[in-house]
Amino acid sequence: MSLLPLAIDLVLALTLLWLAWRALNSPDLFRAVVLFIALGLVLGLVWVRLDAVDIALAEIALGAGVTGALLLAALAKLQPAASQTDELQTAELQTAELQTDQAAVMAPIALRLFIALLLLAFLAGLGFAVWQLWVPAPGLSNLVEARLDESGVAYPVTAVLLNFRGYDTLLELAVLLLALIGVWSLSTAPHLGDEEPEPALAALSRLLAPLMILVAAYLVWVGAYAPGGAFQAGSVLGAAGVLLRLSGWRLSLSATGWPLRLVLVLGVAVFAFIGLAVIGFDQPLLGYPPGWAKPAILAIELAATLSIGAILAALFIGGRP
Amino acid sequence: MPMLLNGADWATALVFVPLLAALACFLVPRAADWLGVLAALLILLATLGLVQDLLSDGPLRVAVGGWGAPLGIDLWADGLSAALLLMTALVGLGVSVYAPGYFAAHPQQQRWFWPLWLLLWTALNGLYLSADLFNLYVMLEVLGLSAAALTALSGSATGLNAAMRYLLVSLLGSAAYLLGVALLYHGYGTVDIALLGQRIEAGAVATTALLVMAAGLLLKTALLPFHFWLPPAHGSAPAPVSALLSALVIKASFYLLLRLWLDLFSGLGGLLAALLPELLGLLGAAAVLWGSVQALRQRRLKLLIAYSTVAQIGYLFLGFPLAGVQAEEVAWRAVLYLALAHGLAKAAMFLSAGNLLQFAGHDRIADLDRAVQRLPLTLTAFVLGGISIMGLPPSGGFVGKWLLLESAFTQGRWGFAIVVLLGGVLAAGYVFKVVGYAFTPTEIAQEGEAVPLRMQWSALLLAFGAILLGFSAPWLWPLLGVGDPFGLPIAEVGAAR
Amino acid sequence: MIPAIDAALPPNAWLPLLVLASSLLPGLVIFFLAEQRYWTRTLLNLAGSLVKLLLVGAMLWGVFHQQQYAASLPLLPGLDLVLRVRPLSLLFLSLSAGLWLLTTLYAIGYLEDSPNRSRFFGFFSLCVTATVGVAMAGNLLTFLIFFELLTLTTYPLVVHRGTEEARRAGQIYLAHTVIAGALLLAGTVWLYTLAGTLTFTTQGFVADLVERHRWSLIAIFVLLIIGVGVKAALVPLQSWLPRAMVAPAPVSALLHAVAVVKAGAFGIVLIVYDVFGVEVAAELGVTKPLALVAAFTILYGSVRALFQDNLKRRLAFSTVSQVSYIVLGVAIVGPLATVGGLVHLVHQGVMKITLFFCAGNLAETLGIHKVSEMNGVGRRMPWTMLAFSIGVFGMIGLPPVAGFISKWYLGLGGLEAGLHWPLFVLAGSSLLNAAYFLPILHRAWFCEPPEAWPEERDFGGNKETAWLLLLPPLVTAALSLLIGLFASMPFTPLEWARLIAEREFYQP
Amino acid sequence: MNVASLLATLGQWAPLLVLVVPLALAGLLAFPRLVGAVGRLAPWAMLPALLAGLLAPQTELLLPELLLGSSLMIDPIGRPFLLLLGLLWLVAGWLAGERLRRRGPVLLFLLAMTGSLGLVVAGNLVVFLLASTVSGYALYGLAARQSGARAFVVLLVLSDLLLFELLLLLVKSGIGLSLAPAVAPSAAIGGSLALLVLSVLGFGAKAAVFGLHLWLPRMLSGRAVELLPILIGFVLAAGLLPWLRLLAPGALSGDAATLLSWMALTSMGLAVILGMLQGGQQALLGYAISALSGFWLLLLSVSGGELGALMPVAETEARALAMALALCQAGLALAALLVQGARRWARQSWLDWMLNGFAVLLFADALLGMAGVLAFDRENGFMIAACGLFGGLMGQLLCARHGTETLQVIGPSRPLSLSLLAAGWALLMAGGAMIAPSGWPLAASLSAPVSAPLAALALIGVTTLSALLALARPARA
Amino acid sequence: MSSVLVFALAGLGLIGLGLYGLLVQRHLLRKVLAFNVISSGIFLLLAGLARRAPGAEPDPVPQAMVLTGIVVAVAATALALAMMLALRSATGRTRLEDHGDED
Repeated sequence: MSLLPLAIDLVLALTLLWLAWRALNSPDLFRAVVLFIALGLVLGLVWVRLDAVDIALAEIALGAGVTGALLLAALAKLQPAASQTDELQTAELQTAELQTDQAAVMAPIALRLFIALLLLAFLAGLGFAVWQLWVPAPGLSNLVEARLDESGVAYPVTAVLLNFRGYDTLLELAVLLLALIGVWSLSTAPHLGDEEPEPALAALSRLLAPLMILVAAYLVWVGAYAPGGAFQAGSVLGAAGVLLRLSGWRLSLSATGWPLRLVLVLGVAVFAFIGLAVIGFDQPLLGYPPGWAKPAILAIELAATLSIGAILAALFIGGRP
Repeated sequence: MPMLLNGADWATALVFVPLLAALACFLVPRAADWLGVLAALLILLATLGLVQDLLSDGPLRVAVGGWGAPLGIDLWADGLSAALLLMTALVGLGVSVYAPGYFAAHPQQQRWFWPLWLLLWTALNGLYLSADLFNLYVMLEVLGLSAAALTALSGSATGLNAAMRYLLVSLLGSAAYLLGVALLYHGYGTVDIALLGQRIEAGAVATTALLVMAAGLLLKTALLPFHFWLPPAHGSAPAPVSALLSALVIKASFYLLLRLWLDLFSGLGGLLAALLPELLGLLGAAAVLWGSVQALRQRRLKLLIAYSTVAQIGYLFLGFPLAGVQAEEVAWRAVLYLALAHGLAKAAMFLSAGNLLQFAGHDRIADLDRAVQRLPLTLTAFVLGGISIMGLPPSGGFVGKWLLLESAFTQGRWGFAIVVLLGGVLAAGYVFKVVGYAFTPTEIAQEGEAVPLRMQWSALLLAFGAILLGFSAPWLWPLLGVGDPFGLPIAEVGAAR
Repeated sequence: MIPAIDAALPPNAWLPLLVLASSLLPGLVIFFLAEQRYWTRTLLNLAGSLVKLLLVGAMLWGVFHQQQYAASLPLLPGLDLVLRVRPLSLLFLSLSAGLWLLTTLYAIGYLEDSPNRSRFFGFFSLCVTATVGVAMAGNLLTFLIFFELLTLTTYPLVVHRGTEEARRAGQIYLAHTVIAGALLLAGTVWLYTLAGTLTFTTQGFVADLVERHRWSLIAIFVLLIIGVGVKAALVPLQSWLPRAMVAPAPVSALLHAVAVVKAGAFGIVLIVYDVFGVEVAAELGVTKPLALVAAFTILYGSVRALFQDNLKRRLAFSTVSQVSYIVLGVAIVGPLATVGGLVHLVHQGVMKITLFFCAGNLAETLGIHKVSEMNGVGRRMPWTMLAFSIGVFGMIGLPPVAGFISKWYLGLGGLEAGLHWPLFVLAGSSLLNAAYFLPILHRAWFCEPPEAWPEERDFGGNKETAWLLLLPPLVTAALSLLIGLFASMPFTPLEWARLIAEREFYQP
Repeated sequence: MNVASLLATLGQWAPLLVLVVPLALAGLLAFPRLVGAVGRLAPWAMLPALLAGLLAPQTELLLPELLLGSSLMIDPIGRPFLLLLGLLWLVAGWLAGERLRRRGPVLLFLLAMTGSLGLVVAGNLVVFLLASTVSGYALYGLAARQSGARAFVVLLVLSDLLLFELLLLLVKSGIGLSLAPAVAPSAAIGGSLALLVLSVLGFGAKAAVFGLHLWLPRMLSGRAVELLPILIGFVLAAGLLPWLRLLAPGALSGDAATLLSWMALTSMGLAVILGMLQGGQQALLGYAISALSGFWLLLLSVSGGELGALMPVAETEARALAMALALCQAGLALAALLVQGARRWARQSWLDWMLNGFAVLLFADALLGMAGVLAFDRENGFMIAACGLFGGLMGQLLCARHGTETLQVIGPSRPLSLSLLAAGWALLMAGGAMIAPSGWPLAASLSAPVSAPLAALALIGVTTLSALLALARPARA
Repeated sequence: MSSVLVFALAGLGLIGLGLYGLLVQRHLLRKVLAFNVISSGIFLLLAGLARRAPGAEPDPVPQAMVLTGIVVAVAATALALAMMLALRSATGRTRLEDHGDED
């Protein structure tokens, strides 16, 4: 067993840990966020290394991409927000805000040591448990293999995701919608200035947007045979939405009413209706009738992609329209 | 009509009705009010259907998608989950009837309350029915997020601060739970509780998983050391929301811990399986005493009720040491009774606190100016709820306290018996402190604004529910026995129905 | 409200429930009546009390002819809410039903134009429902449930005035009764775990447990007696009673003459006779300390009453000592002492309620609260003072009035049990009673009245006071005179107590 | 025929009627308009008692449901007392006059009357206790404003308590409470020391035997004239009658008897000595009564002796009857003296002192009769001492009553002659006691029933004359 | 097979670091970052061990779970950030005010 792959793995693991440590403890917030995005990317590599291509895609698109975007947007809102809301406050208060930010970042030394010790003990326990689990075990892979053809898709992960454990996915979509509702309940969308965006961004977005939409459509289709699927496609679509938003494009006022909400709700609604409709054909809940599995899954995936894209874009914008 | 629908359909309805209602309320906010109430009624009907089905032909196992246990996700409904579902349905109906009245005064909150609350309800019903660990994780996540969002609904500084802390705590809790699920999956190859129950055996993996999951769930159930987030969250949330949080949300994570303990870990044996229940019992006892003393000290009504929740949660954990050794049924049924009674009573108390807040504009206990005479229904609801919290007869709380004492005395655990009694006395202390001030006038008479009858009656009906629970043994007792939830973990595999 | 009772109950089972409902339903309806609906409220109250009186009369007649009245509602598997009417429960039932009617009349007159009357009468009816429930309890669990309900329903009555002082009195009342309730619950559950049943049986149901669980049985007895003793105002636990005098007169009349205090004494009777059985209790050696506590309470209450200037506080302390006569009668092992204790339960109720009614009249009509203000009141309110005097003679234990009969049987019971000290206790307390009651009479009848009474309210014409306020005390005074004079008639309390002792406690 | 049967049933229910009539009158007081009429009728409420005393047959009426099972009776001992009480209440009613117009006093008057009559017709001790409390507290009500009232009420409470204990002990020891002569518990009471002490102290408080007598002199010296006969009636009926019933003559024996007799002798002696020192007329009579109670107790205790024990039952009844008659005569005489003495001392006319003299003679004769009835042999030292002492008191009484009167007529008052006269009288009394038992017919006959009506005539005469004199000379205060 | 162990242990390391960061850091944004690090660590552990399955494809079920987990993490982060911003605009602080029960 050659040493090379082990070495690569070790290097990857160490960079992971180092990036995490730096991200969490760097004094400047912006650098912390950027390091976090880098961590996401390296993690994507690790997933590829572990042959979990699907997860890699999701990790990069969602973990690094969308989360990164959200963090940066939040950071942007934090800095100017400080100046915007309290113009009345004098300058030193702002500096005071920054200084206290640094000084108080760390709890007292003794407490931190104690927590560190506690965590070490906890990790040792976990490590021992993981050590026990090191023995090779097939888990449910061959069971999935055996029932794959009944599931209506060729690729096992999508089969698990949308058929065997479709109930989880339904709820997952609900979580996304819930997060959006939570965000909208907390604040209204910041009023975008209608000054013209720089020409380069406008041109780039006009070029990239259709490409992204195409990639999203392809991802949805390929999900049945290879890594891909609704979530990855959705995140790409979301990214397209973010790009358009940044380049100053806005939905017309009438569209921000119930139509937008319908799109947002579409994914969950379609999945739920199909799940319930099959009961009519005396199938168990979410059990697609034998012939119908493939088209049903496809329909669900399409609807899900659309609503995930819309939700991610809305999440990035922040407040309710 | 019920003849047509069998148990599986009721279970499906229980999860999908609130989900679809949530979507509808999100789509058409103007119609949210009556949609919400309609959904609440349907859910109650579904719960009763399920209960009737369980009573007639035993526990229900539904294979979602028809794939069966190891591969697909199963729904499992037995006495334990049916009882909690019934409580959720009743409290949910009460709060849904109360909410339109309350949010009439806060229109912008009303628009977001309904979708969040119905999603919370979906998560609750899904959690009580699910028999799959990862599915439970997703339910927990939905629950945590919606509860945090609801807490932040009031938009006040303290509300947001509390909601933030609550969100972080619940995220950490579910992350720990997920870690436990990962360990169990890779240790024993399945995430279905029934299968796990058979495959699990004492070892490092099982012990670590138990510890991690227990820590996560204790964090979300706010047992004593981890209770710091509960009082500000429940205290500063809008009244219907704090009622939901106290009565339902913390019960979900407790139910999960109970389910894991009963079906997976109680049979393990070994040092930890003996030590953990004792530890939980001690923490529970400390919670009862510390929570009650804190509640006595409070000067604001909602914080008092929140600390009372911390105390009552302590009662639930007393069940572990008392039932630990011989896995005796009485202690667990006591805990169930206490949980149900607390749910109904605490919801009634928070709703009446909401009424008082809306009436007087403040909830300082000392300045309840002759509230008994000006808000008789609300005070009656508060007192009836208080009676159940104190465990005075004829309430459900009394039956729970009686069974707990019975199991304590049969096993000779004097310490726990004394704690239970002392808890009851302290509870009487703080409930009647409030009632005492409700009788006396303040120096300057305060005029109050009218509180719609709908709000007062919903609080009162919930309180009556807590009292009638005391008389409900003839049909509740057999229900608790369905599927022998408290027996040793030998549930049968995959016999889908 | 009672889902599990099957409709096909024998008629005898409906009577106890109807007795309960006869005060529960009016109470609940009155809660929702508006304040100015005077006549509906009065009608409801009187109808409820009359119906209850008739039902109790019917049951008296039935039980006398060996009828069985029982209704049960399953509460827990193996433990039901049992209402069983036995001669013992009828004794307490007839007392509370009768005096409730009179106290309602009195309360209507007393609270003529005061606020919150619907709330008052609502809780008033609930309080009587709880008392009736305590009387008809068939097992210790039912007794516990109604006992706690009694605490809950009497608290709002004590705090009715809404003053700060009333609130504090309410807090103290609750502190005592809730802690006692907790101890009672502990004792009951512990007993249930040992005995497996809680149903009241004639010679008690713990006889076979004695040799194995001797010390736990003693501990259970102590717990139960303390739990019940607070309401029976035994010495260390009686400080709530005088402070609860802040309540309006009809409340202190009903509470201290009938509902709360008697429920406590009735509880002790049940515990000693129907839970432990008097022989077992004697064998455990717990009756002697109980008798000593009762004796000490008798003397302590009387001595404290000597120094109270406030009339109602003096009567309250007198109640503390008088209730312990019942406990003394129960603690002395013997049929005659039992008869004495049981019959005093009724006699003290009737006599004490007369005194409280008169005290209420004095307070309401002339604004007199202190004994020192009572000079020459006999001339201004002759009929009230006549009733008061009859009540006082009863309290001292002079022959024509009922108190003599119970002291007679208590003394005889003490002698029959070979003890001489109860005689000295009774003699001592009679002396003390005379010492703190006779000066009141002397002051009322033979001293010159002051020029003006503190707050005189005239009730038109030369009427002494409102007839609603005057009638009840006169009726109860006449009643205490009659049940004293004709004590041996068939349906008097004495005969009924003899019947109970012979049927229930001393099977051959 | 039906008249006879009516009379028979009337006779049967007589004892109840005696009590019911005054109670019914008291009941009528509830109606304000009738108060005046009832006030005037009140003195005559004792009429049924008088008739019952004279005509009613000896009956025992059992009332099982009244107060733990009670019974009323008219027996030979009770009959003279009924007459005595009837007369006393009649006189009291007359003397009260205007004071019986307000509702309070009339009610108390009638209650006291019922109580005292109840004492006589009581068939068992429970009814007796009831009657004694009712009469005692009613009397206290009537005399509340007088100086001795407070002491009286304290003693009342104490004596009721002691009687209560006595009754309990009697029931406990199985003796039963009936006072009917045949089954009276005299033997048993003699037996146990506790019962004896309780009965002596219990009834002694009401009989104002020395040591418990403080209230009587002060009560008698009060201004209300009508109280005097009532007090005498109360003392005799509540104090001395029960002793007679419980300690039937000849019942006591052994060391209990000697102890009791010594105690009675000392108390009587002290009463006489203190009586001598009394200034006031009424106070002196108070002590006379106290001495009489002592004398009465002495007779009962001494009469026992070995001789008594063998006495056949019929014999004891006859002697009890004779004793009762003598006591009533003494009572009447004392009442006459009291009523007579109540008026100003100075306005005594010769008619008054003649009447006084006659009353004193009557009293002395009654005492001799009592002593004679018991026919003691001469060696009995107690008897001599008793008679001597009592004689002395009588002498004092004579001098106090009319000695000064005669001296005023003869010349300036000289105390020496007074004491000589008293000593002479004492010797006369002592000699009489010695010779009487030897069957001196006069003593025996004097105590015969015939002398009672004589005393009644004297009393009625005295009261009518004094009322006339009082009316005739209202001017001179 | 060893790569599975390496990455599993790396996952544990991430969890440890994240937990330490969450407990120690007071700024809310940093806490959210720490939370994301923890979830990534757990996913690494969950899907990493999936690779133990012999044959070409790793066990698909944990992968599906991780996918769901990632989406949930994103949703949670979005909500947390929005709440932080709302708290900031309401109180001007980005730190949790841990006063006790203010009365």
